[in-house]
Amino acid sequence: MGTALTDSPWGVMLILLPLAGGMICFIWPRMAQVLGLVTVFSVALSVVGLAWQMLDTGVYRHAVGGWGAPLGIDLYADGLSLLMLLVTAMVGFAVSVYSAAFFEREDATRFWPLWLFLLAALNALFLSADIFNIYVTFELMGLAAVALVALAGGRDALGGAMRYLLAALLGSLAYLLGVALLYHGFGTVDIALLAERVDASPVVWAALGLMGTGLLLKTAVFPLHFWLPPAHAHAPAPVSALLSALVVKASFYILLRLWLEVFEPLIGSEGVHTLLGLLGAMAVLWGSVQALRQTRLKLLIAYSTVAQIGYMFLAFPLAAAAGVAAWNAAAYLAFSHALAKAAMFLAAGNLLRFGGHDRIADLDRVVQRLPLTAAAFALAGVSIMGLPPSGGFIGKWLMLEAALVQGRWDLVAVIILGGLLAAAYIFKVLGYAFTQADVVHESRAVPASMEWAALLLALGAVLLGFLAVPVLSLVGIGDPFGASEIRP
Amino acid sequence: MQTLYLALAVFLLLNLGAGMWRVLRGPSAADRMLAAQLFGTTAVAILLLLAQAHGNAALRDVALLFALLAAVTAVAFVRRAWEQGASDDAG
Amino acid sequence: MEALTLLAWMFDGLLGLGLLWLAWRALTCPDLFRAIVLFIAFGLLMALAWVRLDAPDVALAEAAIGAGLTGALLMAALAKLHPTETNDNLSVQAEISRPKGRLLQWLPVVALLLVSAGLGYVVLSLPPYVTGLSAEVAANLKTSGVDNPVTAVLLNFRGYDTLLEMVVLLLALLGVWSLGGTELHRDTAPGIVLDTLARVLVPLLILVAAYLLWVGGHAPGGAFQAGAVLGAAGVLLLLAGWRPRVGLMAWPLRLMLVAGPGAFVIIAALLYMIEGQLLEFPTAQAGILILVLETAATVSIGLTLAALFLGGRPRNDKGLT
Amino acid sequence: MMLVDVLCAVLLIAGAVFFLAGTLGLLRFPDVYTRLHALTKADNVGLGLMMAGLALQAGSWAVVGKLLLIWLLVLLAGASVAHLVASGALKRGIRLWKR
Amino acid sequence: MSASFLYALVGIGLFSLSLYGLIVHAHLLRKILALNVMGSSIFLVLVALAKRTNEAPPDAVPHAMVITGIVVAVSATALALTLMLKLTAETGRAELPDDQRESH
Repeated sequence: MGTALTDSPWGVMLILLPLAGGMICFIWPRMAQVLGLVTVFSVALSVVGLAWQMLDTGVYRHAVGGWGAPLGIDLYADGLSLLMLLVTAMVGFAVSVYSAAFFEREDATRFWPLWLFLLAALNALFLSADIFNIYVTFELMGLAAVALVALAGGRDALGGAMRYLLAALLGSLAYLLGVALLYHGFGTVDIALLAERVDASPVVWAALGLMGTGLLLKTAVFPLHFWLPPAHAHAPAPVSALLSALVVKASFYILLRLWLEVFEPLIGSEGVHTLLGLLGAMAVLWGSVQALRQTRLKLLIAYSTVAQIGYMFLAFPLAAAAGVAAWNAAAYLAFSHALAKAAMFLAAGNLLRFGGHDRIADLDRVVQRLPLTAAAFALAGVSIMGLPPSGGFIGKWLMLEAALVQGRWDLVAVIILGGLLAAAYIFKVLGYAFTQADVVHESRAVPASMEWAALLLALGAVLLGFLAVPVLSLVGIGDPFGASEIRP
Repeated sequence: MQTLYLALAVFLLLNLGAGMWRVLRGPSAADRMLAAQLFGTTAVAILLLLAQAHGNAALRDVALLFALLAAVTAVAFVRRAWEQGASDDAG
Repeated sequence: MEALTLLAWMFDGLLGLGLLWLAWRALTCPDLFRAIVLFIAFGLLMALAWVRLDAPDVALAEAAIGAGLTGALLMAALAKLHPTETNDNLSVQAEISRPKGRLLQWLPVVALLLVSAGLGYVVLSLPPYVTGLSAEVAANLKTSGVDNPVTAVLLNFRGYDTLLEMVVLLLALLGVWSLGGTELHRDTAPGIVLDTLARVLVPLLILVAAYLLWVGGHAPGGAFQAGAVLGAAGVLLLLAGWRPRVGLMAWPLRLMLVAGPGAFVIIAALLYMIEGQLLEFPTAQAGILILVLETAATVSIGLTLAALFLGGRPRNDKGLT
Repeated sequence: MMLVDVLCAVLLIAGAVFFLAGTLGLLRFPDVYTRLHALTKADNVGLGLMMAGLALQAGSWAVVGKLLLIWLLVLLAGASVAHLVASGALKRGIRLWKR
Repeated sequence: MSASFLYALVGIGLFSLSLYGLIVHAHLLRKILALNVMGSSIFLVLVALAKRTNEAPPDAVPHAMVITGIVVAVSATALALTLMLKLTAETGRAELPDDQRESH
């Protein structure tokens, strides 16, 4: 039993299964939905298998083609990659269940292959240890995500998709120029080998500038967030959930990985963290204020994503002294935000389906008429606001602690202010959900699976508040944040 | 001989640069397309000269591809960008 | 010898200036048709640059995709963008949105000049002579199954990249189809000249694709170049007014479109079971397996590119929409 | 050996002259039809002469064959495109240049 | 300095030019052209610097990367062009719609 679990090729299956599933869906569109659900379920099982294996044997490394770096491409997973894979599997599974009811026949045949390829791209990205291979997974992810946004049709979704495509391509190309410089400077594209070879030379600075800018653009950090609200708000609800929960985290994950390993010699310099921290703080405040000003629910949630991404960037200035604690906080925030935000978008999709609109002012007593969805939104909101006992609370508390220890009162203020603003925009929605609207709307039934998918994700985000110890020990596999800890 | 090949390649490149004027001036789309067609032929000649100069046979394959595909863009122009519009007078 | 180096420098210098000038004009000239023609000329010069840089494989890919297909794609898109444009110049004016004020107008220029200067300095700071990975590639070429180092990297050493990249191509088509494609052209009868041209060129293109596929094992060439040539053959057929039979448009077409990435996934999984590593080719069978993969990839790439040019999703109920 | 080199050089330079003539024609001729005429000169004769020159230096018959194939293809493409453009231009009513 | 650095510098110049074109132009076709030029500029840097092998044949790994990149670029271009056409059909203009506009 133990050997079957630990010997099976879980890591490889995470990539091959969704690729194969996507292709079969493409050949045999009539079976797309069943095949899609089966594939996503098996991917989720494979992640569990991989986690089991890694708890047993530590980090996962696989030399594709048997060549090994620098000639070949390596797959690599440590605790941080595993966390991202787990988040992807959890959100992916819930969204798949939701989508099975959400998409009608014609749209379903379009949705499933695209989503399975997106899943393959995410898994491949989280498993990659090769910066050029990461470029290819970025393009795979970007094209799939853009096509998914455009599924909604209409001028808003198409405009959002176009803006998103241009931003994603520009980000990838800036990243690729950085890859070119690093390869020609150090003769490899393997992250571990680069980490051994880099020094604080002009090439590395230029690569940081280019790759950093490209990744910040893809992560939609203020002021490069302009593409996110239209794309995330106008996509179909399950797609919005996938984009906000997973896709923006993917580029953040790569930024973190490169920061911790490749650009490690530059970490001593004060300017870059300060800049990243400043951008994060601006994002928290700007995103929250914008969210508060929105009159449409999905746009509000999209701006909330801009703000919550900002929180993760506060870890950069704090990590210099707090090290692991700050990174743990960022990882925890990424995890809980993924669950909570996916739940929120799915709930918004339910409300949209129910009332035919997502005008916040006309929510019209959904608490009574759609209680599960309203509960999902409220519970997700608890995590987004950072109230105990939720995953968001743990993440923000860890971040706050790191800031307090270092006496960074400016960041403390930003964290608290961001939480208050989040409370304001979430209570604004909940307030309208309790009150009666002036005009009565036609309402449409919402399938139970769509309500439960949102609720379970939201419950997950809250439950994370009790799981800090096991989750953080899982993240600790292979000591992904160790590099910064040994620094004085 | 090497020198002659390379000198002619430089000459053809200059020639190509001169032809660029027609692309910019037009006046009709056909004129621009014709100039592009001449570029294709010139590029074939340059590639063959370089193949001889570098002693690299693979470059003849590149020239072969140019010769084969030169028509595709031009046909795309004639069939798409051009036949689409109504029969209007030249500008 | 002296004259030779001087001429080589002249050629490279002229080519570099030409590239910069063409890109600048293509991005700033007021009408879009002109911009596209300039971009096609840019592709031609890029192919010459690849030749000068001893990258014949890249030159072949650029010649086939950059000069052939991208030009046709852009041309067709421009025509669909302005179907009512009756002006012979096709001078679709795209106004350059100039920000108000001198300062705002010059700010990006200055910023980009600084970026160029910085990046230029970085490039010049790189060591003048390095070997990169060429020693490793050369040392493992014998066991890779092919003799052309670029093919060895693409299909064997970094075959995983290629697998994902085949999926990117398929995904682009999925995206185009899920957008409902674009309106297809009602082409007029091709006329005898175009018909003859297509009849002569298409078989030749297919032959050349097969030649490039075969030669890729030991000389410049390979699946991508071959696939692109096949794609160009498809584009020419479509331009000549040929449309595939409706019956062929359903699953047989889809099957052939996924043949490349599908073969990759299947072989990757099988090799994992046999050899213990993803895509680890056993030395003895590497050559034949790579040829199988490349053949499937060529067919898929060619069909996908032609389908991307066609744009619309083929329907099997009402024929083509 | 010497003679072959000289002949090759003469052919190559003659070819280059035709290319120059083609470009000059493209620049100087008054309408699209006359410019077509100039262009096809460069295609057919200029490239043909260069091919002949290079064929003299070719090591094998295979190379000569490939050169011939390339030339024929350029001829075919040039002729077809010239025809398509000219008939297209006539159809669109671009007038012939008259002195 | 060798030809390798000359072409690499041309690549850097092209990168900046295309970035300018991408930012300044509103028309989507122009933005797509700019992205294509940008891709080519990066490929030029990759291949040019691979020739620093001093007479020996150049490094094949960047060549393979560029071939991968060219295929990715043509895929993205095809998708972008279709998206542009669809958007133009909806809005009547081949430009990005104004942000933040309330619909319905």
